[in-house]
Amino acid sequence: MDYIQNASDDAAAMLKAVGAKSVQELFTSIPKDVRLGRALDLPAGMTEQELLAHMAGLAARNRTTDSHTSFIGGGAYSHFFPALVDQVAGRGEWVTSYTPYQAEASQGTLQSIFEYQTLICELTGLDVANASHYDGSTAMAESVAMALDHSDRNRILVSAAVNPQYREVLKTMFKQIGVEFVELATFEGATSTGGLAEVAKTAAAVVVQSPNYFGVIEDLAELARAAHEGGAKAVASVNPVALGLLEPPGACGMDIAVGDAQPFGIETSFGGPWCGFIAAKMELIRQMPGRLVGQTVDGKGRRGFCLTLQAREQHIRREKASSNICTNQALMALRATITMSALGREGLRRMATLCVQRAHELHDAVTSIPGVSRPHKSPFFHEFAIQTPVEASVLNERLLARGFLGGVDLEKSYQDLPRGMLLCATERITKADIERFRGALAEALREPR
Amino acid sequence: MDYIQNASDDAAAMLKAVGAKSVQELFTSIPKDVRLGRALDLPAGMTEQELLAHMAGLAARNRTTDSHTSFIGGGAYSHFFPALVDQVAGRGEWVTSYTPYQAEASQGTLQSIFEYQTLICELTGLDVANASHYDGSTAMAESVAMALDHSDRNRILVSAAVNPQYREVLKTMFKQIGVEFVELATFEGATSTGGLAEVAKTAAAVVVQSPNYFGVIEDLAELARAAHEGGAKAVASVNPVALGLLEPPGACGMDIAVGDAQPFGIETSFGGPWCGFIAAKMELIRQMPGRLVGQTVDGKGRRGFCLTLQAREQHIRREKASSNICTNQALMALRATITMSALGREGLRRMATLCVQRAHELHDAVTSIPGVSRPHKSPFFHEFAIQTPVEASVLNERLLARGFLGGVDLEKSYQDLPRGMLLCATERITKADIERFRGALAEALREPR
Amino acid sequence: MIVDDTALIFEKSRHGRQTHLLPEPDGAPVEKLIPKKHLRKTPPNFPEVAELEVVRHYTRLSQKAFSIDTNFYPLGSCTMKYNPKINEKIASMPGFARLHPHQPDSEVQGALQLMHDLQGYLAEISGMDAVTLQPAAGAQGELTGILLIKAYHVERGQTGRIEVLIPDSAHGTNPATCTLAGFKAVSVKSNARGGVDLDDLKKKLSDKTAALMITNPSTLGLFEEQIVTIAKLMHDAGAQVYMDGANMNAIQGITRPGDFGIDVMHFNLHKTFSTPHGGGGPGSGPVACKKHLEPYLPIPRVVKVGEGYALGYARPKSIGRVKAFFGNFGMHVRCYAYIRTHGPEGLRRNAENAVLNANYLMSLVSGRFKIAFDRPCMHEFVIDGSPLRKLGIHTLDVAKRLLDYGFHPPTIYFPLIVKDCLMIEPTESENRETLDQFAAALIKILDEAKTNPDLVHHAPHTMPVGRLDELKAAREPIVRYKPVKAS
Amino acid sequence: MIVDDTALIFEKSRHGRQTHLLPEPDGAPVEKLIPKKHLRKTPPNFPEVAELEVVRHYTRLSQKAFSIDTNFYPLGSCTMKYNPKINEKIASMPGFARLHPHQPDSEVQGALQLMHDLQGYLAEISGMDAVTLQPAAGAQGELTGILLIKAYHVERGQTGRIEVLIPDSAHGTNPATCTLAGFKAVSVKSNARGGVDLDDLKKKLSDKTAALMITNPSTLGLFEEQIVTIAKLMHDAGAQVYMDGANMNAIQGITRPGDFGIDVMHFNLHKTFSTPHGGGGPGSGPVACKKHLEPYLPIPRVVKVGEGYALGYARPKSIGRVKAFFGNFGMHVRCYAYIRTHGPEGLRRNAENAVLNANYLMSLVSGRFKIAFDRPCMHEFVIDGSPLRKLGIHTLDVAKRLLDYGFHPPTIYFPLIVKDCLMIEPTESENRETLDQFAAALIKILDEAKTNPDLVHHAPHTMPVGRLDELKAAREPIVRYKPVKAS
Ligand SMILES: Cc1ncc(COP(=O)(O)O)c(C=O)c1O
Ligand SMILES: Cc1ncc(COP(=O)(O)O)c(C=O)c1O
Repeated sequence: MDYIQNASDDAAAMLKAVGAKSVQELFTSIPKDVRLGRALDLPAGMTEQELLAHMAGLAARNRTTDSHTSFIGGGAYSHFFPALVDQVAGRGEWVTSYTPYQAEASQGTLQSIFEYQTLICELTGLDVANASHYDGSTAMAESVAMALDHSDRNRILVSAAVNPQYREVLKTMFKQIGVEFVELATFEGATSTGGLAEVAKTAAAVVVQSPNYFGVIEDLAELARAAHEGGAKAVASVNPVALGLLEPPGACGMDIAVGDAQPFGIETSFGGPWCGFIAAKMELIRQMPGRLVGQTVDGKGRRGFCLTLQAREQHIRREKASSNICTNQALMALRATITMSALGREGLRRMATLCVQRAHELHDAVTSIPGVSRPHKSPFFHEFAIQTPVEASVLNERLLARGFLGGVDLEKSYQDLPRGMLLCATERITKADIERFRGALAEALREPR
Repeated sequence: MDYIQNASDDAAAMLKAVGAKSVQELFTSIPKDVRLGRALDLPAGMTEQELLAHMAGLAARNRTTDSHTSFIGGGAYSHFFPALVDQVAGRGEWVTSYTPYQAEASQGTLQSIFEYQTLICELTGLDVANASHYDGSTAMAESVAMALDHSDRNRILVSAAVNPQYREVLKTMFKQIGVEFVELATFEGATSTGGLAEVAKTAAAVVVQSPNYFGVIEDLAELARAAHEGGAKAVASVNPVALGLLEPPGACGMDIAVGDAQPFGIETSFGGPWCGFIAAKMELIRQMPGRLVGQTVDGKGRRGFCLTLQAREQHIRREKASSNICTNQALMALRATITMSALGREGLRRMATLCVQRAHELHDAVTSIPGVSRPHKSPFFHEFAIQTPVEASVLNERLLARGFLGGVDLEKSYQDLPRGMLLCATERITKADIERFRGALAEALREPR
Repeated sequence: MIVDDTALIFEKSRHGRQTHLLPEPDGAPVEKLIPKKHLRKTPPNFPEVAELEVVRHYTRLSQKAFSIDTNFYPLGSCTMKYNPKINEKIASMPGFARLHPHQPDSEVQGALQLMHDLQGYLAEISGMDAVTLQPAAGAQGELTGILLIKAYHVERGQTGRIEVLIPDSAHGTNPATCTLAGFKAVSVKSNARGGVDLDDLKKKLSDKTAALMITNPSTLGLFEEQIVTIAKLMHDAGAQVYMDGANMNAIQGITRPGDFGIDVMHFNLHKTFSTPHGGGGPGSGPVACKKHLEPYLPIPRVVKVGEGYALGYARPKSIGRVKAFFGNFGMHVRCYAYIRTHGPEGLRRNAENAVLNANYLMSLVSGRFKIAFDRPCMHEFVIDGSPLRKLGIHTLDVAKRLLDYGFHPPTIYFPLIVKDCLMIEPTESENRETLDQFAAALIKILDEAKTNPDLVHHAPHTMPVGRLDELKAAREPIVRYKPVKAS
Repeated sequence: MIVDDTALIFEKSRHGRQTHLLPEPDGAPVEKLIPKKHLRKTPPNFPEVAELEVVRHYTRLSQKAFSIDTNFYPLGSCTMKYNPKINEKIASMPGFARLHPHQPDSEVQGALQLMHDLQGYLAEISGMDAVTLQPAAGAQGELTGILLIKAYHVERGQTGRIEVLIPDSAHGTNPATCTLAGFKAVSVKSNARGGVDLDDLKKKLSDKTAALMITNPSTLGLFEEQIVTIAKLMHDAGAQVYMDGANMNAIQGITRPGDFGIDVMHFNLHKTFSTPHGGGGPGSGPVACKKHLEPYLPIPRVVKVGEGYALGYARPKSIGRVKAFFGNFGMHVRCYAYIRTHGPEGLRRNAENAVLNANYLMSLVSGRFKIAFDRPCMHEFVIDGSPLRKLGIHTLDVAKRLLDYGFHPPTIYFPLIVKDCLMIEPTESENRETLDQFAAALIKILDEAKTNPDLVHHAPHTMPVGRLDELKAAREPIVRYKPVKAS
């Protein structure tokens, strides 16, 4: 099947106009011996009715955060978002347009990006945020590139409590240009600041995360102070919902804040598409990667918006560019923008507050079970680590049978947390869910091998 | 909770401008002794998150034509429709506009209604169709009113094979203005035409349905001929999908065709909202109830559309109106229009053909089971009656347990069809479904009391 | 004009173009299954277009509409309030949308409970004893209510009561309804305050009177102050009082029809309870009545049976079905969700803010426009447009010029008893700035009438078409597309 | 201007206005759970607006956009083909949208099978042996591919190979990618026929060459006729050949990169396989490579384990993750659905009709515009805009004037090697009438340049704003809204 409009008599008339007897004649520039000459070995095409049945079959073989109560976090969070987001962001004009190159014809897209940039600056307490990046991990890589751009040092200090997958991405992106990564240790789940200023003297940047991978709220002000004392840039990866309640990285002195706007109106969708964000102090605007929307005026003095400082981007600087991003996560940034506007000041407060309350109630409930303890004492936002007598992988299977999606297996990334598990609670979790989970976890722990 | 925009300081400023100290002052025209003076006894309001959970709970307590394979017809049909219908007809401009009174500002709505009227005329082979009516049953009542309007006779002949609920609606609408309804008998499931011309002499209209309630294809040409010979109008209630293959009522000589466009892109939705249609010969245009869109031009000769012949309608003729309809089923007519356009000539052929094929395969499969027989010999479209040794209500329960929604209980409306059941198959049914159903039905019939 | 933006879907059709929605039929040829004489000679002239053409065609058409989602839409008597998106999501859940009406009660308990509870909520809001959800819109609700009254009188041998009194400000559906029910509509004058003229009412009230059909608050946007007296008058004369509930938005939670003498009324769910107007429908017109009329209500209605719910048919005196199945269930779902969202406090605040918004907007324009009844209004107010003629413009011109300012015009030329009227209903959904801007536009148009009358006369200027020749459309009705070659 | 249609959501904010989405928090006060020093002093300045304001704001903003659903969008090198609505419905199914990436393999077998089978389909379409779905867009796909090549050379001690040859017609992401990977981009000239200048290639080819990055078909819309020779040249010199697969729409089912000497390539699913461009993203850039580069592919990749599927991590030589988790899964779902819809025949017909449409449109305008390379094109063609200057207009004016005719302009001023160019890619989705109308508009603009140059110079005239002062935006960057009182 296909979506081609022209039928046979259109094709005949067009071939005639082009002066070709058949469409194959238009492919003569392709050397004969590399022509495929056979049909691609793919399953036969399907009509919409057949496709829908087939896809529903695949979907039905997955457990979801709808079919089961989920306490899984670790970088992707199941949050509530209003019904208007799907219906407004799903309009054809948003979904099927492309980058707003022609500003006059894209004021809607450009204004929505300008509003997104403003919301990210408000959350992070910083001065400039770009239009969007692939996700939090690649946004962190770009922040490291910005710091390296600004320094002659070739070492980066990264807290062990930064998301392990983010740290893997940093290694992939920079090992071949000889950048050295040094891990900062943690104490009670928080990055230890002792001696940091000293070692920061050798680094282009100090990279931390708050709340960090263990859900712990870091002392960003102290970490930024120590980094700057050593002459390094301070970068923090943050959770946008937590910034509804926590002191923002900008106010703590951070130079760059990165993260993922996924919690605002974007489905977890098995890992993507999400919405990486990057915010920085104004002095770093020329190093900001990706697209940036600026305000200006037209001939009659009417306010308008356009892509600005494009000289930073790859299509202008080509081999001198410090980032190669072109297509970004625009539609996801729009969903986050509409969700943040719909939540508004009061809704953000409620969401962040409910997360903190449910998570701490969850903590108290699970740690009341003998054998279950939290290995860290530091304050946490909506996520915390526990250790139990049973490996997380085994425990999660037993919990699945009881209608729960358990937590993140910590042991795989942190050998010093054997049988460790990360539990997260958002505003989607009710007190009844927590009560049921306590019973199920206790049962699951008692289940014989 | 509510969706009120103005907050307290807006209200204060507005009260000041209006010169009232409190909003209660604006209700002084309501006599004190009839003021409610207490809160309404309703459950407390809910936020969107709480509402969604509550409604999902209600929805989960219903079996659906998605969760179970359904062979239920009897006036409501589960058909396939493309994904684009929900996404395009769900746009805010379509959903939240009202009747296109200001033509210049509603060319989109008006043009879509003009296209709907055209599609209904093409299907029925008649000259004029209105913008939409509530459903098939009330459209049939309006057609009877049109016939009575055109005749001094006060009797209406209605086939016993017309949808029983439609016939009930006719009695409710016309018994108090002294209209007499006479039932036309059926033979082998089809309306018998013997002596019809004679009895039609006493009637203002002969009302039949094809395919009729037993799924039988009536001889509309003969029925129309007999009606006209008796000087009565001929009215046929028709299924729009069947008209993809069957000779249309207009070509058979019918004066008026009515029915429901529900099969085209409209959910069964437990009985509504659907989309009644009425089409008639041009000579009856002035008697056509409800809204009607006509083509015209603007000052520069550009084509445009507007509501026309409004003098027929209630807001002009008031007590002289023959119909009181104001709000109709516009958004459902739009869904039908988009679905018919998306199916197009080839899609309509395939849908109608698949219905006929699947239904006849279903017929052969079920009648191969001992004790299951079809009481009628006449040709059918996609629905047919069967009789089995077990009452339909009992049988349906047994089939439910096996993942099927069985068929319509005929005995309730037709005493002469004890343990009768109506089975329908549309293009949503696969050959595998039919095979599974055969096994399930055979088992269900053997199940002990 | 390179791209003809007004082409019909039929004019975009080209032989052989198609979508690929359904598989090629793989069963026996149709000719083998259905006798040839029943088969169509020529297929219906459906368009042959690909999927992008369908999507682009109906997406661009939608952009030519004014809607609540895009514009302030103060259409009097229509209550164009915000239609919550959560209700659309809920109504499209398979657990509601994919129910077949012939499924037995046991399989649809969630739907039946929803209908049962909604019947209760509407009874409580209206102060009535029983409710039917079956009528598909307000007009059908009116007919249902009037048929209840007819059955009530007939059962008591009162077959002589063949007249229904209807205030002259009533909506056209009211008199039309009476005619359909076999009654004679008798118009009753309104007095200077915009209420019912009691003397005229008494004059027309007789033993032939079956009922009074009153709209309260009225289409003049005023609560009938004499309602208690009027109801008593009617009841004393053996007549019933029907209320057109189109304007319930103004009094929900403040006062209840059942408490001020009404025997039976209809709701418009697509007005008071925000179910979307959808370009002209669907709506829903449930009817609520007092105990004495309950026996006549249409069948079926949902009843509680032990812990479960069932469709109740055992009602010998019922007037029967007014519509197949149980009404516009999809609108019952949206209305139920709306009421559960608001609760008692939210509904009352809707009334208060709808009335406050209307009075505030009235105060902004009363300096430059003639307010028909110069006293606090309910949810809407009416402007007497006759003075506009002195400025050389008509109410229609003001309406068309408002389009250029991005506002959908108010209702015009209804109610009939106010000359050249504009009926303005802002609803509680709008904010103060929008009301200020709308008032500023109305006033600007008055100034434009002086400085640049043509601008107003030939408005709208920013729409896809100019003013249309509606006379031509009526004289030479073209009500379907015909392929050029075929005509 | 009564209604300021450009107001930001922040400028519509009023103290105390709000939506009602989440319940009032009912747990312990936050101060009890988190030390005060971590808590924010002032909340972020989020807007305070009600739900109708949010819906109306972002609905009206959407109407100010050109999109495939509303306009012909021939943006060269972007393949703006129809984005099927069924793919949006499928991607939003809870069974795909509500999956958490940390769920164990056993709970997401449907998702893993989809990814596994999609890896296979893309390998078959490209003629390659292995595929990663992890890169989030074409640019990240390029970086992934180049890092594979780097790892390949490093493992063979070829650390001296630090140069990557890139034809001067390549997209900006190609050279940028090389820099990020620590390579030096070396530009290679194009010849008169628009292909690679073999002599210049040979001149620049050395043992320092790690790879050639070639786009085939090129951004000039031409298939590289010498591709086999070039690939042999590169391989003989110990270098690898990377292909930018942005233009696969022209050759899918016709020829395969794996068959004409390519070692590794990226796809743009949002181009060739219709996943929506979404105002600038999200996209997806899977990378396909030959056997010898497979060991270096990012982890994890989906592997078949018996009857089931798993995320495979056991790849010691892998370059590691280029992105958290597994790529833009939502785009994998849409692409999988698109390929299963088309099957082998549909994909080939897409290529044939994309090429036919491009050649037909080229034939309509070749009389009045200078075609950069006057021979049959693939899926797009490039116009040399320099002659326009003689008419006193620039390529930018033509682009802006097209907006007034309802067409989104083609890509302009890229590729750099054609002066003032317009790059036009109609795709297979458009019908003949649209191509005729677009050509007519282009030609009409040329006539207008003669009869009414100002009209063209100051276009667009029908957009919400006129031409914007982009210099001012760069010189005085305002990149966020600041409340007036606060600034
Ligand atoms: C006052 C009044 N009564 C009755 C009606 C008829 O209601 P419906 O349009 O739902 O049939 C309307 C409709 O606009 C109305 O405004
Ligand atoms: C030829 C070419 N290569 C690479 C890219 C970059 O792909 P993406 O935008 O998906 O990162 C593009 C994007 O437009 C392109 O046209």
